[in-house]
Amino acid sequence: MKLGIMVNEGPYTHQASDSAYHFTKAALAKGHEIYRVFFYHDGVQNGTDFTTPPQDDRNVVKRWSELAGEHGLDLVLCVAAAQRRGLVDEDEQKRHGKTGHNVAPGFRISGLGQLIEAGIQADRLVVFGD
Amino acid sequence: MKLGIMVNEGPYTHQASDSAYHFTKAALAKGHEIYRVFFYHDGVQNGTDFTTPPQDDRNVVKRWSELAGEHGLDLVLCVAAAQRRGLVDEDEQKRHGKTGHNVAPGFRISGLGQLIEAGIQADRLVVFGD
Amino acid sequence: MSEAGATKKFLYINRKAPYGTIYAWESLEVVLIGAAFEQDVSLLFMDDGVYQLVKEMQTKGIGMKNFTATYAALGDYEVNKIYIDKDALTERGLTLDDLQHLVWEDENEDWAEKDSIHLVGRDEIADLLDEQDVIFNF
Amino acid sequence: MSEAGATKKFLYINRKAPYGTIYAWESLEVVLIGAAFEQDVSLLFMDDGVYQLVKEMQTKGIGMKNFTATYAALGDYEVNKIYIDKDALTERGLTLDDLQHLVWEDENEDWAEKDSIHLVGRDEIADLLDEQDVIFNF
Amino acid sequence: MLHIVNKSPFTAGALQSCLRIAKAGSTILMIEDGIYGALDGTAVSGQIREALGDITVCALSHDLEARGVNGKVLDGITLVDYDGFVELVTANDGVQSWL
Amino acid sequence: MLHIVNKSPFTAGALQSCLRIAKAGSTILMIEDGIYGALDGTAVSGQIREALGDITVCALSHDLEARGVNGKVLDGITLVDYDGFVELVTANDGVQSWL
Repeated sequence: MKLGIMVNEGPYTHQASDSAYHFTKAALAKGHEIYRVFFYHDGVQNGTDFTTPPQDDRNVVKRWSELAGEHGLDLVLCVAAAQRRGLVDEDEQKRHGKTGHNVAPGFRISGLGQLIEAGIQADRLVVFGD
Repeated sequence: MKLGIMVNEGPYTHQASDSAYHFTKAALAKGHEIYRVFFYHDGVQNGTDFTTPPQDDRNVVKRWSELAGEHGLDLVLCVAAAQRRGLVDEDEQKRHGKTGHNVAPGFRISGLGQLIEAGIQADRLVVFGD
Repeated sequence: MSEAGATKKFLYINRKAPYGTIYAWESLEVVLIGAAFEQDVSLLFMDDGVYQLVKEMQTKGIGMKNFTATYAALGDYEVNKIYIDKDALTERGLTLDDLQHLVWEDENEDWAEKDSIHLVGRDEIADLLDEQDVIFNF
Repeated sequence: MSEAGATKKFLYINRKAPYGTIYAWESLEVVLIGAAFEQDVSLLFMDDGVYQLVKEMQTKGIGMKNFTATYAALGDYEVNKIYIDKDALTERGLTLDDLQHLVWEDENEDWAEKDSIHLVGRDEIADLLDEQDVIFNF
Repeated sequence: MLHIVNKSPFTAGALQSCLRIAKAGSTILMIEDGIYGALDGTAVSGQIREALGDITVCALSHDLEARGVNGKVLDGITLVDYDGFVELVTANDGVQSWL
Repeated sequence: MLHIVNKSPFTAGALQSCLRIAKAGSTILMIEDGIYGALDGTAVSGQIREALGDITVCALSHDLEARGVNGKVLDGITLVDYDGFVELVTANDGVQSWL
């Protein structure tokens, strides 16, 4: 079955991203297709590669990046939410003259249409949030 | 009177940072001293200068930076919370090999001891959060 | 609705108050973008979500943008099925008169103006959820 | 307590469950750092905060670090006034037996082991809040 | 003591927790979504009206106006602006935020 | 239809909103802090026990274990792991998260 995932909270503060990750991993292991993981609201913070969490804790961002690498997942950060919250890719870095870019490997910034499309294309949409 | 402020949520998602800002501004206008504003949990996101909010909306980060500039406010981002959530100053950029740094003017990264100190030194501590 | 291809029934459920958190506003942004995709769209306001439609908000004092005028434009986007939990209103001491009057123009009836808002109870809400293909939660 | 200079009465109030949000863990980090400042520290667990002290948590399945062993170390940091809302326990079907047994050693009584936990009702909680200089909310 | 409540009483337990603990003579300030607790004709109005005998209840006017409900405030509740918020903090010995 | 509840019933209204709307034959899955709604001997246990007549109630075992309360689950509640969570999503026609 084709599944869409929506993640509405950032890493660490709420468990939403953890739950979404474990759900996604289990779905992939069972042979389901993950059409897209869409990160909205504070969820876009899951895509920042500026995090350096303690060694004895999970690395939420890296874990998503690795899962994307292994399974070719499409991890999309909402552009409007990203602009409000400080997620910047190389294009945005140039346009706004920032000192760097902080979108982690496997994530891309795109529009809300990608969420609607996930709703249309996937057989189920599962929303994780607060 | 000497006031300490604690901000526990990031910009835009919760009103906590807005309320803290308006409270701080009003307190300064009344002649009170703001000993320190300490940003904890997702509150550290208030210090990212990677945000580019829409023109017709307030710029939460810039507003704090400007208030700090005008009044010499001490805006402190908790280092442990910042590491989990992707706030990086120039030192951390070098240490961790990031592409840039995203701590806005007027903010500095420091330890939780700064919060305890605010509790000790200030006459009142006001906590804004979710 | 879409001329070609299957449309899906999309329901946006709003259960949070405006301004205290951004969910109300960012939900509306999804609805506006989604309108271009010509699906069969409904909005449901439950719990504190009913506060989103209260009229005459003055946000100057809190320094935030008042986004609620946008609800009145939904009819122009063919988003005209707006359901409101009547028990949530009652619990909050509100009536329909406290809310914005949202309308749309029916092109099949010579652009007659019709109400977009429908008050619903628990059974109707349960049926509404049941018949959806996709539910977005805010 | 501090030998020189005035100490302040610090109260950390914990009202949230562990793991669903990070507040419990990041609150504990403040308490640990704060212990070095030799203030007069108390902790109060109210509402869902009482869940933080439940014993035998196994976090492997959710892939998170189990931080709750740290509560047992608080006594060594001279954090030994730990108040628990007894009505919150009752509402949740919990008793003291469900919680970690937190103790400290009293150097004034030949290092006798004493209970750190005190069950309190609403009036005692109201008094506890009243006598504080600083309250941290998590 | 000043108690600050920033959550709607219809979706969070913060106001109930606060009312249970607030002593006679203390002050409750409702801000952000907490101001919904200050309104007349709701499921919690009776409880607030009762509390008003012992406790001073204030609500932040800016938050009421933003939500379009400033005309519905219960009699006996004091409206304050951000200046008034600051005054409440300095006038009371302690501050407790019911997050 | 699958209803997902991720909030504690003691501090948020999500479980109550869900129980009000969930139809006979539907399934409720409690995850994260929502699992506190699955426990015996609490102020909401009676309500859940009653709902169990018409509704299938599941709770995520990993979240119960993490919180040390896996031994306190009400009779009649089904424990599922992340695999079971996926199965519930695919087996039900729709998914509603009571955020």
